[in-house]
Amino acid sequence: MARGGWISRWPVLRQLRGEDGRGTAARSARTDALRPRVEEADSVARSVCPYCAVGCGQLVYVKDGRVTQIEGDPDSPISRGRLCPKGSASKQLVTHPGRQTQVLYRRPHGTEWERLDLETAMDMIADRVVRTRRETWQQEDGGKVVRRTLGIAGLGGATLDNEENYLMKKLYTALGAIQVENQARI
Amino acid sequence: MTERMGFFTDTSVCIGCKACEVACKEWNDVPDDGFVFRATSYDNTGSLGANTWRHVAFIEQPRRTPPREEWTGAEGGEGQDGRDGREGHDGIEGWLMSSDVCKHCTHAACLDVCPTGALFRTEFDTVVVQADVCNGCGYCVPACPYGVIDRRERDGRAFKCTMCYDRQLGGLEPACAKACPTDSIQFGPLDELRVRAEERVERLRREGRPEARLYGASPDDGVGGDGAFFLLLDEPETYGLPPDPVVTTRDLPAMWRWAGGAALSLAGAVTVSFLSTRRGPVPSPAGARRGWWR
Amino acid sequence: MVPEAEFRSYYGQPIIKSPVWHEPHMPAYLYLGGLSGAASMMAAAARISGHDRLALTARLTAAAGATVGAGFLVAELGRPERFLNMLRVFKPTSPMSMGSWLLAAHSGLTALAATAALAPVLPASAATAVLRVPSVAAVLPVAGDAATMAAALTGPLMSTYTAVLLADTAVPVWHEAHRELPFLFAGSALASAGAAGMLTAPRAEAGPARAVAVLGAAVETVAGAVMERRLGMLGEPYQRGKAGGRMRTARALTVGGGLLAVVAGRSRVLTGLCGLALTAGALFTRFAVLEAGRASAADPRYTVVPQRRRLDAGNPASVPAPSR
Amino acid sequence: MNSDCIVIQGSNMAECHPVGFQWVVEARARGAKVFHIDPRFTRTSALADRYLPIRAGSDIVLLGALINHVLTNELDFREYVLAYTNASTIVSERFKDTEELDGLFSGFDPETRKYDPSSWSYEGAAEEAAAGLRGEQLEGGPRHAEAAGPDQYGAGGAAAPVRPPTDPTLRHPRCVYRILRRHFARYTPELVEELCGISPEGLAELAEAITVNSGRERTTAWAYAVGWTQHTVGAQYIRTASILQLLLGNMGRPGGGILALRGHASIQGSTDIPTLFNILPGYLPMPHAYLHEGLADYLAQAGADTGFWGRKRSYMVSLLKAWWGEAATEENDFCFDHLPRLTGDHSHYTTVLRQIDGTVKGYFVVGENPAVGSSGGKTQRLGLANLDWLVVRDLTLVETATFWKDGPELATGEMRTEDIATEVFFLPAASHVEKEGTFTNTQRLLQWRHKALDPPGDCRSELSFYYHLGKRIRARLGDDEIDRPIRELTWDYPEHGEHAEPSAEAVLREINGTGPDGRALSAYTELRADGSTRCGCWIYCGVYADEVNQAARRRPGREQSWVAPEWGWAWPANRRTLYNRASADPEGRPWSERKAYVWWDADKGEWTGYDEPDFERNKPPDYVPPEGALAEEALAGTDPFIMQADGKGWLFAPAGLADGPLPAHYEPHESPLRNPLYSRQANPARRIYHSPDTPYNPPESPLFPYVLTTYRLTEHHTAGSMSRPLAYLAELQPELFCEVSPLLAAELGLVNGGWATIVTTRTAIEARVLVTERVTPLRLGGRTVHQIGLPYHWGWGSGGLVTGDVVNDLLPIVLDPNVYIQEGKAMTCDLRPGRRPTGRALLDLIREYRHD
Repeated sequence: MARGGWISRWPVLRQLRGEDGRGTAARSARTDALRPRVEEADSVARSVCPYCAVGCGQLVYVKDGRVTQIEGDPDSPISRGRLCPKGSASKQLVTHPGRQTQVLYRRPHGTEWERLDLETAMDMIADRVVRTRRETWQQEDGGKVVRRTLGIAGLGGATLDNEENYLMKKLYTALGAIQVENQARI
Repeated sequence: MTERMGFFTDTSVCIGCKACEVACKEWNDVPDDGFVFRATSYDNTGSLGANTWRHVAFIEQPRRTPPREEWTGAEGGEGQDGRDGREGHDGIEGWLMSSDVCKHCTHAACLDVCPTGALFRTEFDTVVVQADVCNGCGYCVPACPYGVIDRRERDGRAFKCTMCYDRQLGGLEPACAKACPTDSIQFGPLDELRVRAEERVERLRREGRPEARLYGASPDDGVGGDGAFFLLLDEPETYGLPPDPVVTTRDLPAMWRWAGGAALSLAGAVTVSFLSTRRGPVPSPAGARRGWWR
Repeated sequence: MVPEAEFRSYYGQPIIKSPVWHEPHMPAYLYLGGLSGAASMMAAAARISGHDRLALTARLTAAAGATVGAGFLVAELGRPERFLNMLRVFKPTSPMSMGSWLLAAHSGLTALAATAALAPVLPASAATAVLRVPSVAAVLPVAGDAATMAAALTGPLMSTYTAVLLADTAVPVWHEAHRELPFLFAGSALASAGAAGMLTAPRAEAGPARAVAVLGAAVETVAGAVMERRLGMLGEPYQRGKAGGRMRTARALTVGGGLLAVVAGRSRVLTGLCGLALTAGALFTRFAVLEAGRASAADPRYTVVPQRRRLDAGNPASVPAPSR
Repeated sequence: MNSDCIVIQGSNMAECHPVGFQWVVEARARGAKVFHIDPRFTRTSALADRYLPIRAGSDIVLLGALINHVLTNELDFREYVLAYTNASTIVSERFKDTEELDGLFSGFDPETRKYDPSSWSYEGAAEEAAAGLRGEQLEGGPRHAEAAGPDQYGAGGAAAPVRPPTDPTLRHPRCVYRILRRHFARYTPELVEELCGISPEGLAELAEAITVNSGRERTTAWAYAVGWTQHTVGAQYIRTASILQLLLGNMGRPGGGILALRGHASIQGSTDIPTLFNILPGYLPMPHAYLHEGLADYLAQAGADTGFWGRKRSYMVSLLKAWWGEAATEENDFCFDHLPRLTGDHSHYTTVLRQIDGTVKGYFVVGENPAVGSSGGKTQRLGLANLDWLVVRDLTLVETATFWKDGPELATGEMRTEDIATEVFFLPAASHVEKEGTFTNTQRLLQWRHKALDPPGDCRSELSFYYHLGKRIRARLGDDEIDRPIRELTWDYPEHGEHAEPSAEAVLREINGTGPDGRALSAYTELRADGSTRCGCWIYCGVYADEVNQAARRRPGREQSWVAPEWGWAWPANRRTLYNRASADPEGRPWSERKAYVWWDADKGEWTGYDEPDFERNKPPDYVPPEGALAEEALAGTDPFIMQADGKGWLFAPAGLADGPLPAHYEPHESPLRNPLYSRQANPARRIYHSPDTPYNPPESPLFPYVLTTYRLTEHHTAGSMSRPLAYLAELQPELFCEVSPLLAAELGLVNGGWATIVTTRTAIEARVLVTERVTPLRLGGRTVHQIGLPYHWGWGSGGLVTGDVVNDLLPIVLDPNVYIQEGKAMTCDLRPGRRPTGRALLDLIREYRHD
């Protein structure tokens, strides 16, 4: 394939040299250099689709700290590399512009969101948990020891990891918060 | 040229999930096609175009009475309660889904008419647009007998399926075929696919689906056969496909002949006009300077 | 026209894509290309026959038509800055590629011819200095005449290749009309050029131009009529709706202009009217053809029914083995 | 995949589990017959051999008729039924059936509207208690099906006897087999036609297919999803299928079983390791204030002592040790008293009402969106608006976080932003590629996800959030008594990365459990009751065997048998098919070569096969338990259902269910029809709420003549926060629509592509109209019943590129008494052309429809 200056690449000349005007002669330098972008990935993580419960395998390609492609993992005996439309849209799920990356705070009766840094937010939440727990602590109910609070409740989605659910249940239970529920019920 | 690669889309196992549409867009960074509720069954992208390189068609077949034996759920009991419950309404006989795509014709009109060489035939015998070359003349758009390629508004260039040319260069199968959950979209050497398709169609017919037929598989058709062909369960036009497409450049020589004739006529007409009015008015002053051939 | 029942489609959606070309760009280019082509032919004939005033205006018309037409063509591109890519490949299978090379040659020739003709009367300025370099000044007239003669070869093709440009598509009413379209355009081009000649040349030399106009009008009218009859059902788009209206207007103007040309005689007013009518007629024809193309592409019936008939008649389309 | 016949009912598998559906397509290619039974002709129906339209909420009638067909024609797999089920077991004479009590079983208390199950027990047995895994494994269904156990069963007693009196001849009038025959006798083809709208021909074809494709040589599989669970009799739907599949001998065998197709990546995991009020990890019940004074008390009542559940003390003690470590000792009951106590129903909807009455002050909502995702959305939003503080963690600004800013109640004037005192924290979450951890899929398979990159900005994983929140809380504690459970909690995990992310593997290892030597355990049988072992979730014990993350195993499928045991890790003990002992005959031989799966190798003296045997590896088929044996020793070599007290598959459930030992057809809470079977219109034990904000549509109301069902589309996910912001998905289904039949459209003057308003007593919403023959008007008892379908993916926010009205706002809050799942699949509604009114006018419209 002709390289070098645009003159020598000029398809008309290449046609005169006998190349096909509808084939090789028409190729641009960019076309000649084309490769699948997954080849340039810095890393590939083996993951699992976050949508339904079939548990299809995913390959997550990362380049320069950005997800460049997510596609099916052919090794998975469950999905054999295939994905449904949602699974196929996973890259957009993690990169779409509508995704929030900042902590937001709405004060009581407030009409707008305010920015808040993560550490402050965490401290404020911890303060509220401790305060509410103390204020609503219930030692007994009808003479029976219950050692709990009905003042704090939690609702979890079913896209959380087992490890996450475990820490949640462990912490809530230790706090005495029993109104812990999950999408599984909904 | 290496082995010719192609798509075989077996619509008899398509579940209309549209994974092909999404996987294609994710890989090729194709923009969305707008958010329009079309009320055409579950199809909201309408047709192939610059922003939709895979398109899933949904055809709801009303039952024709008497129920055709071969169709799923059409026989016996269901036909019964179908009629009972629907008070004359025939109800649903079947729901066809089909993932359409560029046909990568053997004789590709878009490629033939492209004046810049932006469209070219790859070593896989597929037809691809080079976005860095296309100048948006728009000629390929009306040239395609399938209405596949289109010019993208604002961008100004023409786009269509590349059969993931870049992926093929890396030995990967196209995104749509890889994602397809039921293997309705199969990718591979065209010859193998054609054999597989023949077997599949035979089997379906044996199982009582006489309406099963291949579309675009024959090298003898008007485009010399499609690089992406289909197994359909109804007439092509019900899927929005031309029943007997032909590459427009087949008639190009004839066109040039007629155009040549017209050109000569034009020349003749002018000559005649001048001859007929040769004996014109008094010679103009310029008349003194006679033509050099005198 | 087949009954609805026979015809099936996907939610009535078109099967092929409508031409994306805009108005007025494309029709204007079709008109100007034709005008330029016929005009260059006229220029040559006039030059030969000694109608030098007519030759001059025809040269200028040809050059102007080619230049402005090219402008419209570039403006039509989705990426105008890439118009040079038109000369990237030489592609016999692409009328637009052929047309681009043709246009390049034709516009070059007509420009040279026009420059040569204008050189004597151009005001002296830095820009035109080169024309007064003795050596240049010496060969310019000859070169101009040579260019004119050469343009007489490119001209007729300029006027008719655009018909192939349209016909070489999947648009039913264009592709199926590939016999008559060239004559329709040729006639229309003659009429336009004749009209231009009548309007610009002095009465004394306008005779041939008038004849050209009359012949053109006749050819255009006849070709159009024949085309619509032969297309049968596919003729509908040329007769109905927006396109039909334009087609009828074009025909009226052309026929009227043609007749006027015959009787106009020495009347400046009538000649003027006639020239305008023919010009308008030629323009309307191009707009009508484009619109008819759009209409036929938008209705799947015009794509499906002929193909269906072909299949039902048992003779499906086929093509000779790969030309690659 | 190995099935010879697949019945998909209450599931739209092709649309909701497309990639899983590939196996159905393959089975079909191999000749399996596929049925789809659904109110709508869906993309699943399109690929099925046979589609049967059914009225939403009538499935028990159809399944009951199939059972009746099997029993009356004696088509059951008798050898299997006799050996592996409790068909021959004789039931207490105190048991009375619905057929005798007109829709009630014995033991119903009209006051509390609850059952006392004691009279359902086996002959000569004392009352049953709620065993952790009772029925669950069997049903493969919602893993919390025993959820309501502790507060449902009243004072429990000893477990079911391991060897209750039986009559192998099945002649005894009170043996389960006879009870079944009597009970289902009224479920006839005529009834099916009248209630389901399925013709006798359709039923006959189905019955023929499933019986022909069951037995030694063949197996039939049933697949269901929330089309079965979201009913006031949801658990009983699955029970009915279980009974049928047991009779046909399709449980524990390849290509058989009942597949629960679950909708979320780790919905299975979130019930195994529950964020549910009534259970602890591994389905151990949460202690109940009135039932469980101490650990001994708790263990005595927490279910059977025989079968593997008999090891419950070691499971519980190991959990307590995992949580409270050194602080947990024999003396202090291993900190059993650190556990808070239940006093009743603390489930989702009850909690919401507690928000409205002000009991609940603070609320964590993580990766969930109740403001649009739960039934009666308005109630949810009223609850949120009455909180002191709310923490929402998600990828986008979900409606639950923004209700105060743009909720529908603002438009109607029922709320004003300025009046809402709720303090809202929105914390952005890390996506599935920005954290590591395990999902448990619908087949109980744990798969480890490797982290691809760090989360952007303030985004963090829930793991990180709860870990660091816990640390902050511990830092704020005093030294008084009530803080002890947190103070003594084991809460130190290795941190890594700039965000001090806790190690998910360390947490998984804790879940797996460690032995006295501190090394990871490899099987739950290694758990000890003396506190020498620690285990965060006994059923997951083994996932970290040999100190290796077994869930991260990824040996390519093509390099393994079709069971693929080396891909991920399935609980329990990496067994892929539960109770697979049943795939061999009583002598331990495969029922047939074709269906060989797990069998007894006499030479080696162990069970072997393609899968991990779900049985003690060396217990021979002829093992007979000694008297008084406990736990698994009490089960014979022919008892496959090892979690059951008697090792049998329960055709009749002597305990474990809140609404009866057998399924009976009750109409949905909101139905256009009268229940012709009993004077009991709906499930007598169903859970109903009397809240002014969510009234109910009266049954048979002319105001609400149409059956409404809700569902998902392939192109979207739940309430849409993971799909509506994505251009590539939003464009595929851009607007909320309702599916109606041409007949109904013509009646009401609805135009395809136009607008319609759907009304219930809760609210009215608008949707575009999709007129389609796929929705079948049914002829029921001489009248035509129209069904209307609504996908529920839309909401006003979540950063959605497409938005729409909230379908769940239409739904009533009425629950299944076993699992507290709302009835979301069969309601009534009215339908009118045109868009809904806005603002006050909307409230006026609803007032017209409210019957009070």
